[in-house]
Parts: sequence; C-alpha cells; structure tokens
Amino acid sequence: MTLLEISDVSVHYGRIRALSGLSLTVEEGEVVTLIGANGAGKTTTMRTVSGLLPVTSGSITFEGDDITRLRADLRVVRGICQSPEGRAIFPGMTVQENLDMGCYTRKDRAAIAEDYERVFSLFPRLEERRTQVGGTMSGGEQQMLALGRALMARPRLLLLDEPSMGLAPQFIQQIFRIITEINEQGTTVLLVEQNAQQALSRAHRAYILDAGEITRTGTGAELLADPSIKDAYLGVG
Amino acid sequence: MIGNLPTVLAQGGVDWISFDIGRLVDQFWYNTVNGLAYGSIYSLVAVGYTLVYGVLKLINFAHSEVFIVGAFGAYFTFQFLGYESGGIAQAPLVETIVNLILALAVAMICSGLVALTLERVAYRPLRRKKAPRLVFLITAVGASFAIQQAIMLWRNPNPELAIQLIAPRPLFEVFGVSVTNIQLTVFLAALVLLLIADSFINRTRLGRGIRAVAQDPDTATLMGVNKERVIMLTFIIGGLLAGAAALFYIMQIPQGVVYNGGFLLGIKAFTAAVLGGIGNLRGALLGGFLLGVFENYGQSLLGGQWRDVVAFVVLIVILMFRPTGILGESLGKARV
Amino acid sequence: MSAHHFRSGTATKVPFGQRIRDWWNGLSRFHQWAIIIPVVVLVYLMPFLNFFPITTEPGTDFELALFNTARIVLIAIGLNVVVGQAGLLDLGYVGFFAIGAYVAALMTSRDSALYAEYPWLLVVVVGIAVTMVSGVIIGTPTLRLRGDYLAIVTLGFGEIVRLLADNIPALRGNVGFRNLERPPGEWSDGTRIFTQGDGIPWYWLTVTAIIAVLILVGNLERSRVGRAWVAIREDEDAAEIMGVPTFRFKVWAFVIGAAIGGLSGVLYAGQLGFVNNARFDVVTSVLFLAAVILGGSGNKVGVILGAIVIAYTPERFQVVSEYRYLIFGLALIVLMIFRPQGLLGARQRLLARGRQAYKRLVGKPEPVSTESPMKDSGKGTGA
Amino acid sequence: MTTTSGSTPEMRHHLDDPGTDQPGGLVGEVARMSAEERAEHEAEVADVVAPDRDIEVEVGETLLEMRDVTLSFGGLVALDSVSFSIRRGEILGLIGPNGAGKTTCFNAMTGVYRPSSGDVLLEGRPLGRLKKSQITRRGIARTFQNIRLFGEMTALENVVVGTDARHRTGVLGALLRLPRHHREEREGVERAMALLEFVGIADRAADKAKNLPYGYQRRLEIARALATEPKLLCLDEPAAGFNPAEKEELMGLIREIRDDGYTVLLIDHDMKLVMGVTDRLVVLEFGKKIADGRPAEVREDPSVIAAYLGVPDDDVA
Amino acid sequence: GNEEPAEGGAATNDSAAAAPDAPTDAVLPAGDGTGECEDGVSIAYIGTIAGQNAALGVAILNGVRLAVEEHNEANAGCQVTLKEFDTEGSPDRASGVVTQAINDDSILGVVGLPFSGESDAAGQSFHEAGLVTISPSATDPALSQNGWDTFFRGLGNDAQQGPAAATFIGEDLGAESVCVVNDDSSYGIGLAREVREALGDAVVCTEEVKTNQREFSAVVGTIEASGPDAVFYAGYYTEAAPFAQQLFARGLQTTLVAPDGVRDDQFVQNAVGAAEGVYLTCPCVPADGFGDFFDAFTELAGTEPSTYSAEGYDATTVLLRALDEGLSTREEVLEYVRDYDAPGLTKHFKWDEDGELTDTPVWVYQVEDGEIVRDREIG
Ligand SMILES: Nc1ncnc2c1ncn2[C@@H]1O[C@H](COP(=O)(O)OP(=O)(O)OP(=O)(O)O)[C@@H](O)[C@H]1O
Ligand SMILES: Nc1ncnc2c1ncn2[C@@H]1O[C@H](COP(=O)(O)OP(=O)(O)OP(=O)(O)O)[C@@H](O)[C@H]1O
Ligand SMILES: CC(C)C[C@H](N)C(=O)O
Ligand SMILES: [Mg+2]
Ligand SMILES: [Mg+2]
Repeated sequence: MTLLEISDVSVHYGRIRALSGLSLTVEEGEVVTLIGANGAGKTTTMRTVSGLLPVTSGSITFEGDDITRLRADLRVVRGICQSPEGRAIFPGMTVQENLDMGCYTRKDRAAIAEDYERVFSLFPRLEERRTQVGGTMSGGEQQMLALGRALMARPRLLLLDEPSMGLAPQFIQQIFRIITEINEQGTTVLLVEQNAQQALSRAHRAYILDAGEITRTGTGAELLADPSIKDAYLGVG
Repeated sequence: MIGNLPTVLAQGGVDWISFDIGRLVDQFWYNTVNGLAYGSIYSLVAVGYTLVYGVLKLINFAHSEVFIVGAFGAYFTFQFLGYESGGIAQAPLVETIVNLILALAVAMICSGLVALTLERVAYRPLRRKKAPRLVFLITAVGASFAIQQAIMLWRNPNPELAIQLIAPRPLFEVFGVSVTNIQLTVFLAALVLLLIADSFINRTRLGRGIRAVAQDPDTATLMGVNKERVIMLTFIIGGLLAGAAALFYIMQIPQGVVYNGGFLLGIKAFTAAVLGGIGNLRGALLGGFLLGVFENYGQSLLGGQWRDVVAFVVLIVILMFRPTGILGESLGKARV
Repeated sequence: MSAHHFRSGTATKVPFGQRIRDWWNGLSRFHQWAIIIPVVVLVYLMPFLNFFPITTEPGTDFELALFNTARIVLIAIGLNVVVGQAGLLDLGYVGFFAIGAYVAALMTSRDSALYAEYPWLLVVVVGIAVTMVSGVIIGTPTLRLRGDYLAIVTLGFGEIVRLLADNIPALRGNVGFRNLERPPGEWSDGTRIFTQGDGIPWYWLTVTAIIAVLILVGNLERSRVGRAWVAIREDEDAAEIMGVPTFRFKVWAFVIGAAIGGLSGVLYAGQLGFVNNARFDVVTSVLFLAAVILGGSGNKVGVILGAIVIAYTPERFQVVSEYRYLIFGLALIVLMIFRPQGLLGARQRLLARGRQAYKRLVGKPEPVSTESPMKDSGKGTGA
Repeated sequence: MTTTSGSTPEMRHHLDDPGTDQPGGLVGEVARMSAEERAEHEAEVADVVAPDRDIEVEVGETLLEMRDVTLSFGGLVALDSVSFSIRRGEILGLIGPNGAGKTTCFNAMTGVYRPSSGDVLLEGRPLGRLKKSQITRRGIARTFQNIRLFGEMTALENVVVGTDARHRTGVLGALLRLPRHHREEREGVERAMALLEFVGIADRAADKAKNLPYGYQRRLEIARALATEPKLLCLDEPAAGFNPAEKEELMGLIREIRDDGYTVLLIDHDMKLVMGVTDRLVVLEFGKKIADGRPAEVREDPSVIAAYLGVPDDDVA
Repeated sequence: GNEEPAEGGAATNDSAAAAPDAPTDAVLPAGDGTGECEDGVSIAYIGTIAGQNAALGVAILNGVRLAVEEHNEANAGCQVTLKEFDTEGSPDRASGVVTQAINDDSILGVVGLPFSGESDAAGQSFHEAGLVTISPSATDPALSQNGWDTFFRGLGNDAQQGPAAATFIGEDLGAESVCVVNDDSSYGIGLAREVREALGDAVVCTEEVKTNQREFSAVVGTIEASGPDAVFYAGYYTEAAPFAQQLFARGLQTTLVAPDGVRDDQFVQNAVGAAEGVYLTCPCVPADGFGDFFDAFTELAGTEPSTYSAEGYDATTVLLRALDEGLSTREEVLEYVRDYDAPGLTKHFKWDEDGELTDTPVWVYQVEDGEIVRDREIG
C-alpha cells in the first residue's frame, strides 16, 4: 500500500521556487532515500511532508487521505515524525524532557517505557546524561538525542534528515543498523543522507533530487551501480 | 554660570537625598509584610508577561490593560452586588467570601477574555504573516493605547469611587508587625494560584508543550504540539492570573480603578519578571516578591519619592551580577 | 548560464517596499539626484503647503506641527541606529532626549543657577556632548546584557532620568524652567527669527539637522561600523569571534543614538521655551520606538515615514482630540497587520563596491532584490 | 547547464584542470576567459585570498600550544589536562568520539570558555584573558559546528565582516569617510568577493545567508573565517552535510588553504577526509588525549580503534 | 440679604457666614446692550478642559461661556466668539497651546490660564505677543513679579490665602502642630511656603507628593509619626482625594485643611467618606448670593456654580467691555484692561501695575454631608 504520495508539489520561499513539480511515493514498509547536492531541496521536501512549509501547488496524501492542508501537529498524530536537519533539540530542556517531547502525542504508557529502554540501550550516553540540559550537549550527542526523540514517537512514517551528520564513525554504522532494524519492525522510513553509499545500500528505493526536481529513481542497488551517480554523489573511488 | 555647578550639586547632595537608616531598621518588618502583599500582585501580573514572553518572545505591553479590565470587572461586580461606593461594607463573613469569590471569577474571566481577544486580533494575524518580533511590540502598544482610551472614553479620566469589601483588620503580629486580614488573604491566595500555575507548566503535558513552543516552535510542531493552542493557552493563563491580581489590587488599594491604572503596575510587574529571569515562571514569582519588598525598603531608606527609582536600581544591580535574571537560564541556549 | 535553478514564482507578489527599492536601485545616479533634489526642496517648502488635507489646522498650528514632526523624525533616525542597526532594544531613549532638553534648560533659562549668556551653538554642542557621555555611562554597565534584558534596563534608566528630574530640586520638577534662550538672529525688520510662535525657522533648522544626520549616519552604515552593528544584531557571539569588538560598537551605537536624541532635545526645548519633567515618560519612549518599527526598523527612509505617521497623525486629528489616541492605537494595530515588515522593509542590498566586484566576477549585474538572487532571469537552465 | 548534476562545479577549478568539463555559471565565465586572462584572474584571486604570502609554508615552528588545559562544566570534565601543539603550516586533525571534547577545545582556543587550568599559547604567548575578538585579531579564526552566520546579511557582507577584523578605520574615519576608510572598504569587498569565489559560492554573493542551503552555509563560514586573515584556521566539522563528492572538493580546498600559507586545525568525523588531508592527528576521548601522530599510525592504534573508529568497515571509512 | 437662594443646594449651617449678595452696581457681561465691534473678534479661554483636574477648569469655563452668551444676546452689534483651548492643565502642554492662540489674530483677550504652573510657563509668550490675560484663578504670588505687562489676576493670591489659612488653622481650629504637604506644582510649592511661613513653629513636618501620585503610604507614615493636630495639603484634588482617603484609613485623628485646588465636588466624590469634615480655603467668593448669575449658570451648565465660576464670569466681563468699545487690536484691549476700574460680581476690579487687585476676600468652606458648604470669610 502507498503510505505517502507526493504528487506534483511545488514549494516557494517567498519568490524562490525550491521544489518544482516534485512527485514521489513511499510504500508501506519501505526505506526510501532521497539524495541530492547541497541546495537540491531535500530538506525542503522533508519539511513539506511534515507540514512546516505550505505547498504552492500539488498534493500530498498519506494512507490515501489528502493531507496537503493538514496542520503539522495533526500530521504527527497521524504518525508522521521527523528528525530535522541540524538536530533542533529543545535547548533549555533536559535530555529526559526532550525525549518526553518525542512521545507528546502518545498515550500508551507501557510501550513508552519500553521505548525508553530501547533508546537508552542504543545511546547509552543519553542515559548517562538524562538531566543534562540539551543545549549544552556536544554536536553528536545532540544528534543522538534528536534521533532518540524521533524514535520515541514510534511513527508510522519516520523522516530522517541527515541523521548521521556529526556522528562519530561507530555511531554512523549504528544509525544505519537502527534504520534497518526499525524498518523491519514495521516503520516506514524516508531518509535524506549525504552518506549515499550507506543510504543506498540500506534503501529499498531511492530518488535523486536536483534543483528541486526528481531526476532519477530506482532501487538502491540500481543507483549504486550507476556510474554517473557514483561520480556525482559517491565520490571518486 | 557653570561655575555654579558645584554649588548646585552640593546643594543637592545635602538636600535632595538622605539615607534614613533608622527608619529602614524601624520599619523593616512592616515593609517586609507590606512588600510581600504588594509583591503578590506583581508576581501574578508578572507571570502573564513571562509566559507570553517565553512563548512569543513578546513584551506584551497590553498586559497592563488585561489587568485593568479585570479590575473594572471586579469593581462592577461589587457594584452589582449592591456595595455602595464609598462606604466600607460590613457584610457577614460568609457572604463576603462568596462575594469575593464571585468578583474573583468575574475579574479572571474579564482579563482572560481580553487577553484572548488581544491574541486573536492583534497578534495572530501578525504571526500568520511571519512579522518580525518587534512588530508585535508595536501592536501591543497600539492595543494598550486603544484599550486605555476606550475605557477612558467610557468612564472618564477620573478614578472610580472606592469600594471596600472588607475593612483591613489586624489579624496577628509577626516581629511586632501586625498582618492584616487583607494582606494575608492576598498573599495566600496569590501563592496558591502561582503554585497551581507552576505545576501546570512544569508537570502537565500541555505545560510541556508550552515550554517546547517557547524554545523552538517549529520543532515543537514536529512533536505534535498544536502551536496555536499553546499560544492561546498562555494568554489565557496570563489573563486569568492578571484578573486575580486585579481583584487583590482593589482589595488593597480601593482607590485607583482608573483607565491608566495598569500602566505603572505593568511596568513594575514586567520588571519583576525580568528580575526573576524572564520566561521562567518561578522567576516571575520570586521577582515579584523581591521587587515588592525592596521597593518598600528603599522607600523607608530614601523616602517615598525614590520608591520607583529604587525598583529600577535594584533591577539594574541584580542584572549586573546575573545578566539573565535571578533564575534565568544562564547561557543554556548559547552554546557556540 | 548559472548553476542556479530558481525560477521566479508566478503566484507570489512582490512586496511594496521591495518594489520601491528595486525601482530606486534601478535608477542611475543622475536620475536618483534628479529625484532627491526636488524632494528636498519640496520638504523645505512644506510650510507653504498649508491647505487641506495636508494642514493640521484648525486643530494645531501647521508650522509647529511640521516642526514637531521633523523633531520626531530626527529622534527616530537616532533611535534607528540603536534599534534598527545594532538591534539593541532601547525603551529608555527618551532619557537622552530629556538630557538634551535639560542641558538647554540649565544653560539658557534664567530659572537655572547655571544660567549665563552662552552662545546658542555652544548649548547645542554641550547638549550633544553631555548626552554622549551619559550614553557611555548608561551603556557601559548595561550593554553587557542581551535582548530584552537590555530593553527593561534601558527602560529603567529612562525612568530614572525622569525621576531624577522629579526629585532633584535643582532640576525644578514639575515647575520646570521657563523662557529658554533661542538661537540668535533677526529678520530684516528687527524681529527675532526664532520665536516660540513661528514654526518655520525651527522646521527648517530641524530639517537641515536631519539631512546632516542622515548623511553622517549613512556614512557609518555603509562602513565597517554599520556592518559590525548588523552583525551584532544577527549573532553577537559569532560577531565577537569574527573579530568584531562587539561591546565597543554597541556603546558607539548607543552613544551616536544618544547624541541625536540629545540634539533633538535641545531643539525641542529651544522652541518650546519651557522644560519640565512631564514629557519624558515611558509612553513617549515607546512612541519613538513605534515610529522606528512602524516605518521598518533598519530602513532610514521607512523610519522617517514611520515618524511622520506617529507625529503627524495625532496632530492632524487634534480636532477630534478625544478620540485621537484611540484612533492612533487602533491605527498602529491595523497598520502593522497590513504591513508587518514596516512601511518599508529593512534595507538589504550589496555594498556599493560589492556590486562592482560582483559584476566583475560573476559577469553580470548584482540581482537587485534580496529574496531571489536570480531575479526574473527567465526559465532556469537547471539540468 | 551541462555539468554533472548534483556536484558544485564552482569548486572544481581549484582542484583540477578546468578544461575537462564544461562548467556553467561562474566557472563557465572563467572557462571562457583566455588562458592568460584566466591565469591572471586566478593569480588575482589567490593574491587577495592570501595576501601574506611570506608566511612560512613548510611545516615549521610551533604556532599554537595547548598546555595542560583542563576545562570542566560542573562535575563534568570536558578537557582533562590536554596538551598538544600545532606547527605552522600543518593541517592537524582533531578527532574523537562524540562528546570527547573537540569542540570544547576550539572553545578554549577562541576564548569562548576559559580553561579551568592550563594555558593556550599562540606563538608562545598565552592567550590569558584576551577577549574573543582580540584572539581573532591575534590570528585564530574558526567555523562553528552549529552554523552561526549573520542570517539577514548577504553572503558577501558576511565575509566582509570577517575582513573588518583587519581594518583600522575607527568610527570617526567612517563618519567622515576618510581616504583610508575608502581604501579599506574597497579592499575588503574585493577580498571578500574573491574569497567567495575561492570557496565556490560567488554566484550567491547577494543572497541572504540564512537562505543558502546548508552546504553553502558551511562554505560561507569558511570564507568568513579566512577573511580575518588568521594564522590558524579552525574548522569544526566542515564536511557535515556534504556528500562524498563534495567532501572531496573540500579536501582540495583545505589543502589549498594550507598551501596559501595558513595553518589548519580540523575536526571531522569523516575518516576519509581526515585521513586524506591531515598531516597529523590528535585523538581525544573523554577529554583526554589518547593519541597523537601521523594519520597512518593513528589509524592503526588499537586504543583509537577501540575508542573511535570501531571495527574497520569499508563502507564507513 | 441673608436669605438662602431658592434652589438652596448648599445647606448653610448655623455658624456659616452669610454669602455676599451681588453688588447692585456690578458690571455685567450684557452691559447696556449698545456694544459695537467688528465682525469676527474673539476672546479665548485657555486652560484645562478635559485634562488634569478638569473639573476646576470646566467650572470656570462655564462661567466664561455664560458671560459670552449673555453678552451676545444683549449686544446685537457686537458678536464675540469664544475660542476654547485645552492645556490639559499641565505646564508643558500649555506652551504649545498658547502659541496657537497667540497665532490666531482674531483673539484679542484671554481668560486664563487657570493654574499657576501653566500660567508660569506661558506668561512670557503672552507678554511678548502683547495679548492680555486675566486669570480667574491662578494664585501663585510670583506670577505678578515677572514683569509681564499682560498679566492680570482676577482674585487674591496665595500671599493672602496662605496666611489666612494659617490663621484659620492656628486660631479658629486651635491646632498647635501642623503638617504641611504640598504637591510639586508651582501652586502647591508656593502656597505651602506661604502657609509654613505664617504658621512658623507650629509646622512639625513637611512632605512633598508628586503630580499623579496615587499611593501615599510613605507620606502618611511620616504624618502619623508626627501626630499633628492638623494637616494642610497644598495641591489639587486629583491627588488630594486618595491622599485624604489613605490618611484617614490609617485612623489618624487630625483635621485636614486644603486650598482652592481641592475645592471641588470631585474631591468629595473621589475621597468618598474621607472628605467629610475637611476644611477648604479659597480666595473665591461664594456664588449662592448672586441670584441671577446662580440661576443662569445652573441652567447653562447643569450644575451650580463652583470654584471660580463667578470669577471667570467677571474676568470675561472685563474683556467683553473692552470689545464693546469697538477696540480691535490687542494693544488697545490691553490698554483698556490696564485702566479698568469697575465693580464685578465678586469684587471691585482695578489692577495695580503688577496686575494685582487690592481688595480680595478669602473664604473657608467645609465638607458636610458630602457637600461643600461655605463656612466663613477668613481674609
Ligand atoms: N528560508 C529560506 N528562504 C529562502 N530560500 C531558502 C530557504 N531555505 C532554503 N532555501 C533555498 O531552497 C533551496 C533548497 O534548500 P534545501 O535546504 O531544501 O536544500 P538541501 O537539499 O536540504 O541542501 P543541503 O544538503 O545543503 O541540506 C536552496 O537553494 C536554498 O537556498
Ligand atoms: N556548557 C556545557 N555545559 C555542560 N556540559 C558541556 C558543556 N559544553 C560541553 N559539555 C559537555 O562536554 C563534553 C564535550 O563536548 P564537546 O562539544 O567538546 O564534544 P565534541 O568532542 O565536540 O563532540 P561532537 O563530536 O559530538 O561534536 C560533552 O559531553 C558535552 O555534553
Ligand atoms: C483653579 C485653581 C484651583 C488654581 C490654583 N489656584 C492655582 O494657582 O493653580
Ligand atoms: Mg538539507
Ligand atoms: Mg563538536
């Protein structure tokens, strides 16, 4: 079943058009990756799906319902959660409170407790620092917190905008493992990553975004194998 | 001649300011009690400033009018209940209490409604248009002007006649100072209201939503927080508390329900909020009490005309040492 | 030709201020002057345009209304340096205005113990100097504070200035100083040029001061100093780490703002001939601020417009004097809702020389607008 | 436009022969110049980018020294008696797990935090209680892990603010537009423009910084830091948000910066970048230095592998 | 006579002195109905209308309006326009407003300004413009000492009211210790000085309050500590009302005496119970004896004449007389006023070279049952 469908969406910042007629779909249970250079419009896409940016034209459907004009917070209730670019943790709240914010819309107490366990076992640093104020954490620690917070929401569709940014190598591996893992547990993931190698190899499908438009799409493996993609996004060698 | 400057200043030095330490010591406890009672009003109003500030980063200049409308609300409730302006009522205790609670409810509702209307009319349209922060300040000022003037045109520029529901009566003494029934009621009621507000903000889910919006509205939305509702809520809470403050105000100072009567009080309350650390509810509480008390000390030490100066000097001195207020988050947000 | 992929949106409309600015920047230097000069002439001729609907009569004397408007314009330009440029929210600006007025009063009123027959120009100089010094005195301890903490502290200082005037006997409180000296000079028929009753000379004097201040402040804005202010406004920590001595520049902003406030205080006191403690309250400060923001904080032309609205409207509606502040308050709300960026938005364009450098390197003129770097460059050539 | 989609061609010409592709935009402009023109143009750019060419280029004497620096936040010791030094002309990498104290190290060097004990010495002189802006003038510039640009200013103006650190005009000079002011303004703008070109974002010079995409903002930060003419340039995760191709360009850029006479201190988690560009590595863990040496050595160091690199995994490196 | 006026609004108590009758030879605005003047001549009232202490200004303004109305009705050949300017009662506003009046060439004479502070601020401008002013109420003695040849005072000044009040406090009330409180206006400061000088050693404390002050706990505290027999408050009713309230709320046993600036029903209303028994001195003549004036005023204004209503009426009469003569320049009107010598309702008007009158009464009133009633003449 198609979980998310973006069709022919355009988005403007003032007079600038950042997305022009973008269409993509995410099927239930998939990991879909969005790849593109700086400024291609990846973050814009993510924010549009979350409802932070209004579309100028086009439509977005989620589970078959049109959510184009749905308020952002109601999209969260429907199960769309994002770990935004640049972490965006609540700087004045403690680690614990930040995680609490992740389950703002949830009511299933027992499951929440379980999720705490899981997040803490993924990122022991967060457990050590439960009472530290979020804003004083190091960059990578904040990234862990942002991811943990998104996981706490147990979304149907998880949007990850550059989740590996700022993480040390051993955590990067872990992040990708987690993505696969939660995906296997039933969460659909839309992933933006600069670490295209990893992202593509973990993704069922991928889209290449350039200048606000989709220029290529295919399975992760296909794109990985494509020399032009390799040249542009995977670096030489 | 400029040559006279020393003389002029010297004359000043001797004349215009003098430190009466004896009086400060004599009236210390009296001032403390009095200051706390006054401070409760500052605190209640300060919470409104601090909450709105926290969420919108807006100095809600019109909050003083939210307050004064509550005062009018309470005043007219008294009138409606048949109290004669002028006299001191001598109703039986139970009746008085019921009436007070009634007036409290009306005052809170009036203020709450005004706060909510303000939000809707003056601020929300701006938010929709993503106006810069300072612009809100100007609509706030505009709203403040408009409400004041509307009241003035309706009532006239003179203060309403005093109505006193309960006569001040000493209840007991602490440190040789009698505490009146009014002071005690006001202090306790304010404290209770503030504690309720505090636990609402810090303990409940909605409260957490408020704090999240305060720190990062977009991300809060990404967590499923309904930003508009949160903002509305803060205005309502602020308004309700200002309404309560308004009733307490006319209980303590029956004279003075007048169209611009909120202005100075508003500034003081805002000062209190900053003193405590703006955006921090407990800070507002602490700041209010401190300001109330220190003003009184300063008044004893230097004389009544220096009261307001003392308030601001206290503020400046404290901010010198704690640039984000007493309970303000120090640098928490400003990691480089 | 560029790697750029933006196309101008069709649906989004160009903001008014932006359109004006685009148009203006599109004009040649020659054309710009061809507009500026007649406008300046017109401004000087304003007192003779005393007819409906411009005039404020019969409510208020038109010429005095013009002077008062000009005075507020001057103040707004000064406050704009502090608020609009450096981003320091100053709610006590009226304090500097008061200090300027009191210096004039102390030096030129016979009610003052310091009275002597000083040349009026000296009064101006002393007035400005004293306000600048007080700017340093007030700024040094307070400018370490950030944002709204600064706002409330400046508000406090403004109030303290007023309350000192209240409480120091030598400053004569509510009673005030009378019969302040005015600038010298006589018409050919032997009557004084500068009197209380005739607004025209005062208006001209103030307009001239405004032009001078605009030029000087403009010089600053287009320099390292102006850049430092904006950088501080945007991110003080980052500015400091980029080598901007932020504290020093903040004090400068404060001091320059203070000087302009002081100057207008001297002018005000001179025209009115009377100074007491009554008009230096927070409300006045806030009105000054309203002028700046209403016009478009950071944009000089906008700020001038804002000040005109703030000062002129109440004078214009003096006739309906009971309702004028109600009208005024509502007008503020409505105006802001319709023009949330201010009458004219903040200035934003490349530095003059930046344009040349840009052109040389990129090979085409700098795009005029801010939002879209590649304004209307047709259909993009994206891959 | 005919460049390979996705990459940022503007940076290319700093790296290799610009003739091999047919870039558009700025590069296209440059490409259309004649050979001499181009050479001249590049010399010009390089000239403004690094005016002090006589800075020692070969790895030389100690430029900056961390001497027993300890820094703690409440109970948390973020730097625990850390000592290392940076020699003139080298590219030093500072790596370590998340929360190891790398950014804190930068903060200690640039005066954001004061060490609880120990000293930071620049050219043998302790920084002591110098203000942040003074430290910058002494010659340390940095970028920020969480980008800190002047959002409402154009990209160009952002960089010009950096050049101001070297200006001498005072308020009076600016007020009266003295000749020196004129000259400095002109030079500043030209230099800033050249720096934008150098990092490859000249065509967006007129954009507000906040409207630039993440990757451009990072480059802009580098340009701004370079504008202060630092002796030591500290880059805090400059490659975050870059794709591998872009990272490669960045490597070239960093090398070029060094070749222009700057000393570079680099924090990044991308091992390919770090190993590829640095001359030497310092590794922190829990606020302590656990290794210091040439990349090849450090890479093999078991304690570093355990603490940081994890099981060697080709996907990641 | 000693009869009460028919309306009898003001209850007289037994001890009260009789209100004076209107002098039979009093010159009234209507004159003899033969006035001739140019079209478009006007006089102005400049003073508070809607600002600070507005009630005091309005009481005067209504007197002025009445005079002009009566005049215009009787003199078909001379229709005078009354122009009203609101100074909001504050000196800093006054200067601007006065300039405007001065710039209006049709205005040949001014009634005002009512308050001393604003008169002080604006006097020089009138002097320079040669525009005659007759103040029906400003009482600061210093006003006549500035060398302004356009200043005329239509009543006694505080150099009379002050000592009279002091005598009343000391002798009639028998107070041995007095606290003198004043506000920060020229009026309050000047009057308090006169009172203190006259009281001498009886003054046990002096305090100052501010315009617009509402909270007096500090001042009241000091007064309480001194425990005076009487308190004299020199200022206006706006502050006096809350002051009185807070003074008596503390249960102080003392007598409050206040001057003309407090003598208004607004004081009684605002101070609620606290006004009861307060003595009010005033260089104003009780108007209840001026039958025709009293009635006409009551009809026009809807209230009885109050403080300085009759004085305002008298001052206007002087100017109207000048205009009836056909005088058409400010200079001529000024000259006319300077030489004026005729009785009015309240007193005889003939000014000395400073612009002061010679024979000026001071009365004391008291608040009884919420009404201000005349008590006796004290100077
Ligand atoms: N607030 C804004 N105002 C104006 N333009 C913007 C704004 N945010 C983004 N843009 C522009 O929209 C385009 C798309 O930006 P976006 O952030 O979506 O890119 P991205 O693919 O996420 O890039 P990166 O890899 O650097 O994060 C960019 O060219 C950027 O300049
Ligand atoms: N102001 C502060 N208050 C409390 N703790 C802090 C503060 N600043 C940093 N820390 C802590 O000090 C440690 C070191 O932080 P630092 O930012 O230097 O890490 P880092 O090495 O840069 O990590 P990353 O690679 O994640 O950016 C972290 O655990 C962080 O939580
Ligand atoms: C109207 C009066 C009460 C005015 C007062 N006598 C004064 O001089 O200010
Ligand atoms: Mg992005
Ligand atoms: Mg870091």
